[in-house]
Amino acid sequence: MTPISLEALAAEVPDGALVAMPPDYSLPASALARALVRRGARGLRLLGVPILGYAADLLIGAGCVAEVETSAVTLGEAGFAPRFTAAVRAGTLRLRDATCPAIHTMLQAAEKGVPFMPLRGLIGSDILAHRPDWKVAPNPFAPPGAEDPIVLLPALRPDIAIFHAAMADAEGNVWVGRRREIATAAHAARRSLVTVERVVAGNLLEDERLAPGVISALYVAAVAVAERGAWPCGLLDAYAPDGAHLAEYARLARTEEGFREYCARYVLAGASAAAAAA
Amino acid sequence: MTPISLEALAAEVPDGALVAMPPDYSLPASALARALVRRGARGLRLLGVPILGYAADLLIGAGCVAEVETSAVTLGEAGFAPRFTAAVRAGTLRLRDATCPAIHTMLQAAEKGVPFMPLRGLIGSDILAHRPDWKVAPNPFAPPGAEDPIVLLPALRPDIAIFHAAMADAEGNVWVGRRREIATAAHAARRSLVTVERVVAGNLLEDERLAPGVISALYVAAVAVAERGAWPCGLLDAYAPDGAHLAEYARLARTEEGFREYCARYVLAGASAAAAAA
Amino acid sequence: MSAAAIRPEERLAVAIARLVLDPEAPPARHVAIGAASPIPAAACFLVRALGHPLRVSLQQRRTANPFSEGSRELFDLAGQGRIDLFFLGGGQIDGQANINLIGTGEWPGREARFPGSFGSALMYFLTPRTILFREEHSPRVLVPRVDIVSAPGVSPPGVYRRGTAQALVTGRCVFRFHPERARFSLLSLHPGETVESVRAATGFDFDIPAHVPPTPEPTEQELALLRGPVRETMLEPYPEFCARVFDRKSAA
Amino acid sequence: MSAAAIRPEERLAVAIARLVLDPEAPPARHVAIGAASPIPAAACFLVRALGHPLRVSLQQRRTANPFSEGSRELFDLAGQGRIDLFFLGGGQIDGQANINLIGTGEWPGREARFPGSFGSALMYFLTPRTILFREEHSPRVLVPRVDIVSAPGVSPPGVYRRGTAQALVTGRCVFRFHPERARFSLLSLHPGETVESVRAATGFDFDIPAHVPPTPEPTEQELALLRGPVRETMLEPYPEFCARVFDRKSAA
Repeated sequence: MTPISLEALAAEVPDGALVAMPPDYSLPASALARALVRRGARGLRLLGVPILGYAADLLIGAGCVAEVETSAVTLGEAGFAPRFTAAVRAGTLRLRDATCPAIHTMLQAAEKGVPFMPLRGLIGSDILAHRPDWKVAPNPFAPPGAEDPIVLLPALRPDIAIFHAAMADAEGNVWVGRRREIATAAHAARRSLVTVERVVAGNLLEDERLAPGVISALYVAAVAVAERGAWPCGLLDAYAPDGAHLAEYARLARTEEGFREYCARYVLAGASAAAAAA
Repeated sequence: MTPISLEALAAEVPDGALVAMPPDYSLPASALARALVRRGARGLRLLGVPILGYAADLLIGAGCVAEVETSAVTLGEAGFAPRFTAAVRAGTLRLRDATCPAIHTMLQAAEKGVPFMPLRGLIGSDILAHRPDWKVAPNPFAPPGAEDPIVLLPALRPDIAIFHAAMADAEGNVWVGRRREIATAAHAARRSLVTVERVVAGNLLEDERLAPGVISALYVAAVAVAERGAWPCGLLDAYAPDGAHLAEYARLARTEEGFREYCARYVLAGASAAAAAA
Repeated sequence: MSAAAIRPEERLAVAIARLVLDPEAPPARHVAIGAASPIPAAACFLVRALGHPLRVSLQQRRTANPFSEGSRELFDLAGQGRIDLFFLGGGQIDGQANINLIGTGEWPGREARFPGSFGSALMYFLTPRTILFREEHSPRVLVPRVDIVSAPGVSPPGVYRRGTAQALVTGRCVFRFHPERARFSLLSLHPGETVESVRAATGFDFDIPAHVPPTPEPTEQELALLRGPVRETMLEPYPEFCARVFDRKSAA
Repeated sequence: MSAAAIRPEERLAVAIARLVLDPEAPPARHVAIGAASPIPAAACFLVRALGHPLRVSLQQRRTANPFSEGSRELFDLAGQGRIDLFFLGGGQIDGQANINLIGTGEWPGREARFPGSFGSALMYFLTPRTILFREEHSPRVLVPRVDIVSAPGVSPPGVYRRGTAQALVTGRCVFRFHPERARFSLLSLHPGETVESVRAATGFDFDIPAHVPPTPEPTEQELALLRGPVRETMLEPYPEFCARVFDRKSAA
């Protein structure tokens, strides 16, 4: 599998797609999110696996997003996600609140190709009350006479999973380490678009030490190299988050004007650089 | 976590326990199975994850087993499992046939703490007809008017999972590499008893390269060192199966007498060695 | 440092540690703690430093975290019954121990939006014990009825639930929760607080025993442990907290 | 070696390769193959060597296997619709394409017990195409009705099923399967076989077209590929098969 450019990878995400993406502490596709802003993506439906952060807030602020399904949106230490918060208050975002294990469960159902899976908890929560697509049914394995209502969650198959991995190999296998929930998202999604720090020779699946952290090329539609592609978030043990930059983002993005300033400086500036490199 | 002796590990498996175990191509606890024969375990209920091989055939032949739940029992290249086959024909074994993905599903349900999970397929199979503990129900997410019956499988929580891992660390974490189904079995089981090739210093979970293949000490009740503990089966890339020995087992175990001869030579002989070492 | 005045965070950590060790509560062998909970983490590390066996799993560490199944392992562990104790907070918490992590005003937080529910709608049901913790103790946070229920404090009979809140710890006091009557009672008052000051700062109604003791002061031993081994353990996962509370920065 | 007579295994591999490439069948981009299936594996590697893009995943290799989720990934892939073609055999196979991997006589195989069903009861339903393969073609194996159904050949309307058998390849002939009438028809005869010899060796009834062609002989190109690049690819996963069929041993 030959890597394509970051801008070409962004072009593989059609407007309106249901896009699964990881939060800041996981394998965030920050560079790809900036490329999506540059390409002017519209109507994206974001799915947090299981929550969202910087990349989602950026896409929301740039007007790329119609809908968000997530268990939270947060910048972690840098505080609330300002563009998300503003959009919710303005009512300009369709928002489907979930709870982390529900998202894991819906993706695992899609991974297994079953139409639904049950989950404990949730009964009596307003999350459930606002999810007409979730059902409550009696547990069919409850002892006779017992009530035991349980929530049934439908399989959720994202159109695309995007994430930033530590490496890809020549076959298109990518290494995500212990972030197995991202492997599940890749399995559940129709296609995965992956940025990586670097491409290594050989086949990662033939190295027994590395294989457990691999997502097979079977699931990967395209790969682009994006060095420090998780920045300003961190990546596994490769680099730490850039807390100062995230704080700057959080401060600027408090207002529309500040957000535009941020984009001009850190997102759109990348366009000419990318064009020059292409 | 201080490793205990192999015989002490075998003593941790009570008679009558529901014991999940891997097949020959996975992480078979062959040395522990031999120790269980030596300790004269009785009434074990074996669960194949998702099938069984040499270790199970040995335990069946030695009279340690009351019941088997599995999707197959086979010695692979060495052919059918002779003591299992003989026990089924003699009717001395309670046997619950399953299909591989059903066992994975029942263990995943236990791993997630949900009472059941659905699975496609199976309808019209005699496997389903002989499983009164499995149910068929309409898919609650089917379009209105559609039939869409689907099988519901109950969570299956083994008392004990036994397997042979490549290494343990000082904390009791064990490394199983890409055999994630064994991680699931360990998560689903109440306790895991693990033999390992060796104990390494430090904490495997703090090494990002190795962590994806680790089962946390959270799930591990006890560890024993058993060098070449999978023998005569192979272990990952550490050593290949001993095909000649498996063929010898398959040949000898065709008869009761031959099986007794095998045990005298290869299983019970270990007792004096173990006693001498203790 | 040893002669320094007791900081409020130290007091809270000790108060939580005593709840963790409450002999009347179900046993706590394994506690999981979120990334944003340094005070509960300090409390649990203190319990360990006091010699009690307690496994402490910190979530969401980017590296060297205790999980190998990614972020779903925490919830699977809870499902398996392998997490005995969890901590939850809330943008709002009400007198029935309902928590709101979603927002105020109309759904889904048109007045003020919080980040979201995270895993609370599962964890609150499946963990035998939850300690609610929120430093801000004001009528804005402790409300008669949460605007939005992220996770309910109690559940009707027949709904599968392994536990409820054990207590609510705030910057002013400790409340004990009584699931059978879905009400809090005042357990102890932090220094400077009275029943009246707590009542004035609390939006919900709660029970007041005849005698409400002060929250016990940290002992010398507890303080020494907090400022010694606990601080060392906290340094890597919670560097900013350590810098602020313990005047101690990581060398890294 | 190139002048060597065509071996039966080579003939079968070529016959299967042509079924894989059948333009009337749903497209095969990804095929999964069990450990005990060297001839289907050779067929699929031949299809690749002929220049057709086909991903071939071999299960149950102890090392360097294509899966990173353990043995459940194969079934999950099938569930996701990412496996287009699978091979199944059977201790018994009947005229409705029911397969029996469990045993003969009373449940669960009191007369003769086979190893068991493996994943057949899922894979047969979720794979768009299954090629049934069994070298032994005798009334003992090809029966009017299997004693025990591991997986049914067809399913009633309303039961979720993505595909059925495409064909049954034996040591004597190739049958095509017609799911709409749940019957096999004779597609081609291997050298030395006649309609009558096949009928005599088959326990089930099947349709016989007016003209039954011989199974096409392997071409020079196919033989050269089988004995060249396919053999090299097969050497590591199927050493014993290569030694027997290709007179070639691994250096290891």
